[in-house]
Amino acid sequence: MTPPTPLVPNAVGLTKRDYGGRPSTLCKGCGHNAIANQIVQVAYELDVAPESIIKLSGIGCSSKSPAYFLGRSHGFNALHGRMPSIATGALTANHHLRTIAVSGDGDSGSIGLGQFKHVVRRNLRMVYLIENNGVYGLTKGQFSATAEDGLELKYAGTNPYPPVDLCSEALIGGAGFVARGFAGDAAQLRELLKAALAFDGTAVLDVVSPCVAFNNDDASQKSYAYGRANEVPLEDVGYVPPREDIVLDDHEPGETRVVELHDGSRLALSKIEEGYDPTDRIAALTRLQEAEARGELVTGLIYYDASRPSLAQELRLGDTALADLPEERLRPSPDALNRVLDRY
Amino acid sequence: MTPPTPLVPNAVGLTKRDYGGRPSTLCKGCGHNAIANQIVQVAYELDVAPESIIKLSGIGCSSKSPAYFLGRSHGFNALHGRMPSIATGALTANHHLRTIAVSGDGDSGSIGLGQFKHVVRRNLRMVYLIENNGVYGLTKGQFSATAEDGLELKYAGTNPYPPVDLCSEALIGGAGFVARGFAGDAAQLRELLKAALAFDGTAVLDVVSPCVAFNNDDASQKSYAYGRANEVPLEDVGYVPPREDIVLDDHEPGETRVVELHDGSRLALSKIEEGYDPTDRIAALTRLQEAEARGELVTGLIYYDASRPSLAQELRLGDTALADLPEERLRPSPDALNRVLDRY
Amino acid sequence: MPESPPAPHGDAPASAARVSDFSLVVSTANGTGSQTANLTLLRSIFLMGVPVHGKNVFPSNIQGLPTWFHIRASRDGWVARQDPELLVAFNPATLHEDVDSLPPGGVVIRNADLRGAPERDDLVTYDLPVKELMDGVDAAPKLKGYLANMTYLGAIGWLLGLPLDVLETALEQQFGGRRKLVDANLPVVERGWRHADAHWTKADPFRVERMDATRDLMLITGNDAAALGATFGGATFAAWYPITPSTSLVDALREHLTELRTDADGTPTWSVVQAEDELAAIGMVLGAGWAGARAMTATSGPGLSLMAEFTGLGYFAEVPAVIWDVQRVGPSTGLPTRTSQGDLAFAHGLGHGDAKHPVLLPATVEECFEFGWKAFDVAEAAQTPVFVLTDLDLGMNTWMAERFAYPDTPMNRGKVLRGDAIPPDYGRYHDVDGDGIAPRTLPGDPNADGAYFARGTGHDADAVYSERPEHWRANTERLARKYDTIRTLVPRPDVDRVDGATIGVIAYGSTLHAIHEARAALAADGTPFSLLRLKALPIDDAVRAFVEAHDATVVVEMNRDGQLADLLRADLPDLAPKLRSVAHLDGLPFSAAQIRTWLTPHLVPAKGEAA
Amino acid sequence: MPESPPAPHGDAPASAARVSDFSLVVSTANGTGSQTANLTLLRSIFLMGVPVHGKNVFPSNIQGLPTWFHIRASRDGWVARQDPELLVAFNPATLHEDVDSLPPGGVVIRNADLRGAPERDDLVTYDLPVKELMDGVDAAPKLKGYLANMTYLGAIGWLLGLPLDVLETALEQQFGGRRKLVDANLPVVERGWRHADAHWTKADPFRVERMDATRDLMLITGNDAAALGATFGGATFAAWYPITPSTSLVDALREHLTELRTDADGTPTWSVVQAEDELAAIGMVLGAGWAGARAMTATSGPGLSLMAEFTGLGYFAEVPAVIWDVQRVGPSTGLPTRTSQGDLAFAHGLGHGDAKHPVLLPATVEECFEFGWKAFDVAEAAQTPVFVLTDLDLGMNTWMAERFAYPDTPMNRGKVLRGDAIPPDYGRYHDVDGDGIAPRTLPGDPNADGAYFARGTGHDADAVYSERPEHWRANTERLARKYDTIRTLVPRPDVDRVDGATIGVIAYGSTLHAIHEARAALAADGTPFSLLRLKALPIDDAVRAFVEAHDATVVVEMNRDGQLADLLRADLPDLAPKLRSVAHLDGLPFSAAQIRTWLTPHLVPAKGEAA
Ligand SMILES: Cc1ncc(C[n+]2csc(CCOP(=O)(O)OP(=O)(O)O)c2C)c(N)n1
Ligand SMILES: Cc1ncc(C[n+]2csc(CCOP(=O)(O)OP(=O)(O)O)c2C)c(N)n1
Ligand code: SF4
Ligand code: SF4
Ligand SMILES: [Mg+2]
Ligand SMILES: [Mg+2]
Repeated sequence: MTPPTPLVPNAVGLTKRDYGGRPSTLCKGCGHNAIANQIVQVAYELDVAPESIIKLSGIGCSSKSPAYFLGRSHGFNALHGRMPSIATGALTANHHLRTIAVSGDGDSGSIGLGQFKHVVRRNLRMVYLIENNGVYGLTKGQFSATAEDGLELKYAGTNPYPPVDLCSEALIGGAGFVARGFAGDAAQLRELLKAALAFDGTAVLDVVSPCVAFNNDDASQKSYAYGRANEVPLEDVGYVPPREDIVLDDHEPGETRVVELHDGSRLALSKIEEGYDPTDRIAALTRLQEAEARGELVTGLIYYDASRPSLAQELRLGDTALADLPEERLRPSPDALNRVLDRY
Repeated sequence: MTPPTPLVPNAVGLTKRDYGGRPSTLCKGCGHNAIANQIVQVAYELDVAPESIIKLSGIGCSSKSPAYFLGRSHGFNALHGRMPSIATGALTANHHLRTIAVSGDGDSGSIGLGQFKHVVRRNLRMVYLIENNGVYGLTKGQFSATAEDGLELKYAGTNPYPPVDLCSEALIGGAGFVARGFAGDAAQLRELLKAALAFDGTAVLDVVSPCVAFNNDDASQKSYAYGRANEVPLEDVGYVPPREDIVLDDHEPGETRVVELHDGSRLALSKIEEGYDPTDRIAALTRLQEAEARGELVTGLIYYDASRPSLAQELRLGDTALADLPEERLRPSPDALNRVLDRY
Repeated sequence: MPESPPAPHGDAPASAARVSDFSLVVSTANGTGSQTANLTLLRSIFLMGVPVHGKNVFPSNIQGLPTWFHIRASRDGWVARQDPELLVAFNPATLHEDVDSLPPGGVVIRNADLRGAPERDDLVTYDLPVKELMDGVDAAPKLKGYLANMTYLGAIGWLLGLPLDVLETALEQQFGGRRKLVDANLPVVERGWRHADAHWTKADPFRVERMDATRDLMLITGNDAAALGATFGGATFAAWYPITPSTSLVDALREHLTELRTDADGTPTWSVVQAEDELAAIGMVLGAGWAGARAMTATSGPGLSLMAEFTGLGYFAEVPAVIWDVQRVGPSTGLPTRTSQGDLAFAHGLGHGDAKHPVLLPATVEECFEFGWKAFDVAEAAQTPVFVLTDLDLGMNTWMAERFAYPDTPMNRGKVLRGDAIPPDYGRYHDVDGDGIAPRTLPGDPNADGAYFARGTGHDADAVYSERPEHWRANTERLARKYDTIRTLVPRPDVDRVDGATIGVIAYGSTLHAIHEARAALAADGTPFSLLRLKALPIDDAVRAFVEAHDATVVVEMNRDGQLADLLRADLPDLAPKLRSVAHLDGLPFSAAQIRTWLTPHLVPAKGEAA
Repeated sequence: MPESPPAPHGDAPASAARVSDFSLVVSTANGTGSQTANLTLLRSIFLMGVPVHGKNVFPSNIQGLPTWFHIRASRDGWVARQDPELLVAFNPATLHEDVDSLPPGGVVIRNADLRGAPERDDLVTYDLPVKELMDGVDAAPKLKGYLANMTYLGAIGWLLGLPLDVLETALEQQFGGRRKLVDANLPVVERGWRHADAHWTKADPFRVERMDATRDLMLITGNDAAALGATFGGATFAAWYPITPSTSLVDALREHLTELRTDADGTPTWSVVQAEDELAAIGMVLGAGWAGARAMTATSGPGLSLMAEFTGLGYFAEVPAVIWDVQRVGPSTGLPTRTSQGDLAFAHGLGHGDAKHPVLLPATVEECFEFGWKAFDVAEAAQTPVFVLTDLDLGMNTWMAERFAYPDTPMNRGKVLRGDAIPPDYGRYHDVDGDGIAPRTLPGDPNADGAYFARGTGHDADAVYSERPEHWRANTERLARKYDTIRTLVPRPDVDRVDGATIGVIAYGSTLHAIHEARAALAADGTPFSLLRLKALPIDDAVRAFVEAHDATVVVEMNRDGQLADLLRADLPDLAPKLRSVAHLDGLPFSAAQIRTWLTPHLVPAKGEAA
């Protein structure tokens, strides 16, 4: 099946433009924009009815991005780190809604780690997409919990703590769908997004999405030391130089590809090989741990298990969404009241 | 070395009674009491100076227990789920203090999961002891996040979610000391406590500690269904029948022992075999996952790695605790002020 | 089968008889299961047609600490806390102070197995040999401790003149009709009764006599009533985190929903989710409210604090939500099992920035029911979080109540546009009616014209992010307008003016009961006052009129700082000099005697009478 | 090396000359790095001895959205926001509205590469061909966008009469003396300057002339001043979570601590921990405060909301802590990059139950420094969390300041007992002095007699858990006593009474500057008023005396609901009718013109003058 061309209406009669949102206010070259574009593309290709989808997010540059896709879908830009609870309520009130939730590594790994873990545990049906850049973009470049141990950034200094690996966290936490993508690998990202949207439970999609504003400049990477007393780079924090999008060219499953980021640092992405069995939980965990030990990031569908019931199933939600119940079904009868009161 | 007898002063001149606290107000037979007793014993045996230790806790029956040991030590009974942050501040202000922190499974696994994970990540030097009973004891028996999937309790109903395994969480989170004990296995618990106290980092000690009040009664276990409309047991929620302490007799490393709890339910504890290598992270993780799949709980020292610097080392704290710095070292001189102001 | 009940004694000293008018306390330890006996006693008095009320003063612990159950029987219908005159002394730890605290002429029913009660000549003491009585009881050993409480139930029944068949009926009701349970307990009750009958000589004036003052009344807790009200309010979603004293509200909600809102095929038309903490609980409620469900949570002080950020979001993104705060004593963890009205100001202004929330203030279990459904109407009509502030006393204690009135208005779902009704130029925050409340749309609506991105950030009338000063001002001024609209949506105060009274009292919530009682006594003493009972914030003009109409108005409340008094002074600055504050908090419900003491200095004889 | 600077033009129309008295705005997009140019311009005017102030009005985003930098030069020393008359138009997105907003006679310096500015005859327009000017610049391509800002710096320097050597000195100061950086930027500045000199004809009245009004003054932001103050207050521990506009306070704190509080061997005598969120940040601060360190955090609205539960614990367990709230616009996420005074009431009463916290209210950068150290003294003396409420305007903008005065009192570490001074019968909450503040001990003290278990639950004077009503009351009444003691510990208000003025104004914080300016003008118009500037809550008697002394007192503040007015009405109920509220909030700092408009209806001519 070949995907439709953008200006041609898809099966629900919408062109690709109908899946767009407001103009992005993120930095040029920010990985988050690339991801938003792929969401638009995937929604268009999948013939998604915009009104059947909701967009949710926390707070951060990443969490702004739902404003920039699916403008015909409802959405809720919630609080920092607390999107999962909004999701839980919204999707229990209306379990027919499909959800694309966008969060950041600070949003889900730092302030929101608890809610992230608990929503995974409940297996709420949603695509839980983390746009992971290792920093707090919107507050100007502090380390988030996913930053590597020992990473040096010109503004934030040296990160003393080991990174929170959100894929391992999801796995240990009981997620049935755990995948990692890279903002620059559009083809893989689309595949993962499609699979995630089809999953009946929490589909965790950790997407490495470089921040172009708050990574080091290559020239200054090693020379920077914290504080006014030392050298400062030519550009100040208020200047974001023009950047190109990072685009990863096709690489084969099983291959490891090293990407050079804007700051000259390198990222080793190892694409999961064909024939990898994503249904073996312990193997998946081992694979993540081993890659971490080698300083690599595994990309692809890392774990898949559709056997756990979703929260809506656990709660035995019926055909009519709770939010759509009419008054007759919401307010019991006067008789019912009398029957109950007779007991007191 | 044979331990001193309780009434004989130890090396710091204290008898065992000097390590006691106020009378316990927990239920008779509660596992938390057994753990408190072992803390008293260990502190006495280790010749701990009470003033060198602090006791910290969150909120819950478990978190009350520091009132019942080491009455000559300072302590802070903090907020529900937020003890780790109090610990981080206190032990940065005075990094010479040693810490026994007591939490519950609700305290650390539900509301406090985020703080738990983050303190482990920072590797703050403390014994982080979780008195794990799978329920919220103090609020009368709801499931906590560590309750098994499918567990039925007469008051709380059936638990629909998979358990949070705090040992796996600690391991994935970067803890260098991960152990599990059982409140009824005093000998093992003492060994683990001693090792934990000696560890220079966050020593996570997950101790299974049955709640005698809010587990099922064997007679009613299967018959109970939620709600007034159905059968209710003879005793109401306000009645806690007298219980005996559960004591596990000696079992050999490598053995699996099944303990019958007050409610007639069974717990399979497999004690880690001699010769197990606790320094292999991936093996430890695999071991935990496999045991979980078999419905067993591994006890013993599961993982040990002393190589990560503690938070105090990361922060390069000096000889004098921050809290003990005299005014001369706290307030820079008038000259220093002038020098700085000259720059503006 | 129990034998036919023996007749109660009939030889109380007639002279000083205290008929159906006394206060009694049962002193036990927590975890001993005395609650069933206590509630059965309460229910027995109720079955005698005598107005009665019970207050459980219990510790924040599960087993072993002192707990006191107060029962007040009052032929006049007063239900406020009153210092007890009769004591059932079953707790060795508090035996001394319990006995010491009795007034002369008081009565002790003592577990004879306890040692060392103080000797007081001015009390009447009855001994109950509990161990001995339990010796012959045929029950599992671990249940004996629990059953032992039935001995005092029987004995005090004898003492007060409660017929055994009344005790039996009460037991049956207490056990929801399950005869097996009655059969296990009743023999022990009878043992107590018979022991008293055989060994005691009635030497005190306290007794119950049949009346007809409780016909058609119920016995129910405020939390249960609130849950039932919410159920009839169409609650479809609740998220919560356990915390005393709000837990039983959600427990009851689940029960009522299970019974009343399950489809024939077993499908629930509701969900209750136990969240991982209160931040998540209120987040879930807002998510559900945004999606169109009637959503609620219940919490208490610490949980309220944790809900601050999300409540501010609810205010600003304009999402309906109902938050029950069953108040306990704060600040901080405070006294989790004691009552207070300490959260009023904090809840009202919860969240940073200029946030103001409606607060409903039920005073009775009837109002817990009523506000249980009304709160949803206010929340959806105003599209905003609504607090209902009750307290441990009202929420967890057992009160007499009229049968609850079925909701007299259909649900007010507020301004919701659906499908074709959504105009092509729809914008979320367009104040089309000028009342500050803009029509909303719901996610999942097939008409995509209604789509908008809800947010806590500054926005224009189309919900689009905006930092423009004029957008901020327009939006917050509309919110202020909405706040004025809310004044007309919330329950109006109850005003009871007294001719000749120059002093007014304003109060709210569960203190009402002590105030009513004190008021009757003070009026009888020639110092009447008018009473305005506030049922909600924000206030309406009735409050202004009330304060204007009196020389001085005293605001009575159960917190340290006089929070309502402060709020009223801010709202009615021109009248502030006329507002006085009476504020106290120690964890115990007010008694009428306390109210009298506190109010007396403020009162003046009614006009026209001599000073 | 730059050539010797050319002389500035000298041919401005002398008639309407506006010498060293104008407002200018630079309109750019975020992320273009214009901040350096703007601050250098500000500094140049300062170096000319002319009073100057800059306000950055920036978006909550990193790149591409509009940002406006306001610079006001005022020979009279006024620093409040003023509608700009000169515009540097570098942002195509806002070109239209920027130009439209200028008053007649205004000036536009326009990036000539931008298309389609509205034509207005009543403005003077100068074109700057930026692309052309940058063509010959030798710099890495990615730096060119940044350097382009230097062109307008040079050109406007020419226009205002700022000599090139002054610009150079300013650049050098801006770059902290790093010549390499100056050398990279200066040539571009010169290009701008020379272009203007060659192609422009001065046709507007605005210029800067040397004065001597800034000698010995500094330029500094409030956040930096606060951080420096905290450093001299002996801050040893800070925990925080990034949030605008408080982040730069902690950044500066780390810098100052690194420089001033590192031992010779490189060991820091401090720690700053980035927490995982604000709940953890305040928890860490309380942990450190309990252990005896001077501990602080800085946050803004959403973080404040998240600190509610822990602040209540700090109040009740009596733990010193300093919390800077650099206010932004709320409710909710609101406008993260705009200024407000909206958190006053919420911070003051943060936490459920009856909690009340001292709040310090700096109005100037000097006070940010002063309260930076004093806040610790108050917190440790009173053993309680202390808020310092500043705002984005004060915190992030660049202000002139007198050199900060070294602390004039030794540190007040409060009542701390150590070692042998701890009596054997020590109890944590024994109010030995009657001021409500009990001596504390610190963990790690070798004398175990001082050990206690701190808690947020009810406790007796020995910190032992207690549910007894009398313990609760004794403890909370002591806390109320302590609150009265705190009135004497916090900074007193500044009172400036004017003879003949019957109207008083009460204000606090950064609105002071606009009020001062408006006040001078209003006094000149014959409507003077007295001014009380509140520096802290709780208030002391000076406020009462001030309100009593005037016929009416207007409370001016930057929030929607008039929060201080409400607090004062509650605190001074008998005077409430005399208190009026002027409250506005739209995210922008007040201008003197706004204050005049708002105050005028309240003012009356000074006594003795004709009405
Ligand atoms: C409670 C709260 N604390 C702090 C902030 C400030 N804040 C806004 S975004 C952000 C970090 C976002 O980081 P991340 O989630 O990684 O998103 P990114 O910007 O990197 O995409 C922070 C700390 C906030 N909005 N709310
Ligand atoms: C913020 C907050 N929410 C809820 C509570 C009520 N609460 C007290 S203890 C507790 C649960 C304790 O469970 P756990 O940590 O497992 O301890 P246990 O009693 O089982 O030992 C809860 C929910 C509280 N004190 N604070
Ligand atoms: S600051 Fe970083 S994360 Fe934010 S928009 Fe720019 S590049 Fe993206
Ligand atoms: S309720 Fe459970 S956890 Fe609490 S003290 Fe009793 S047995 Fe222990
Ligand atoms: Mg990020
Ligand atoms: Mg537990």
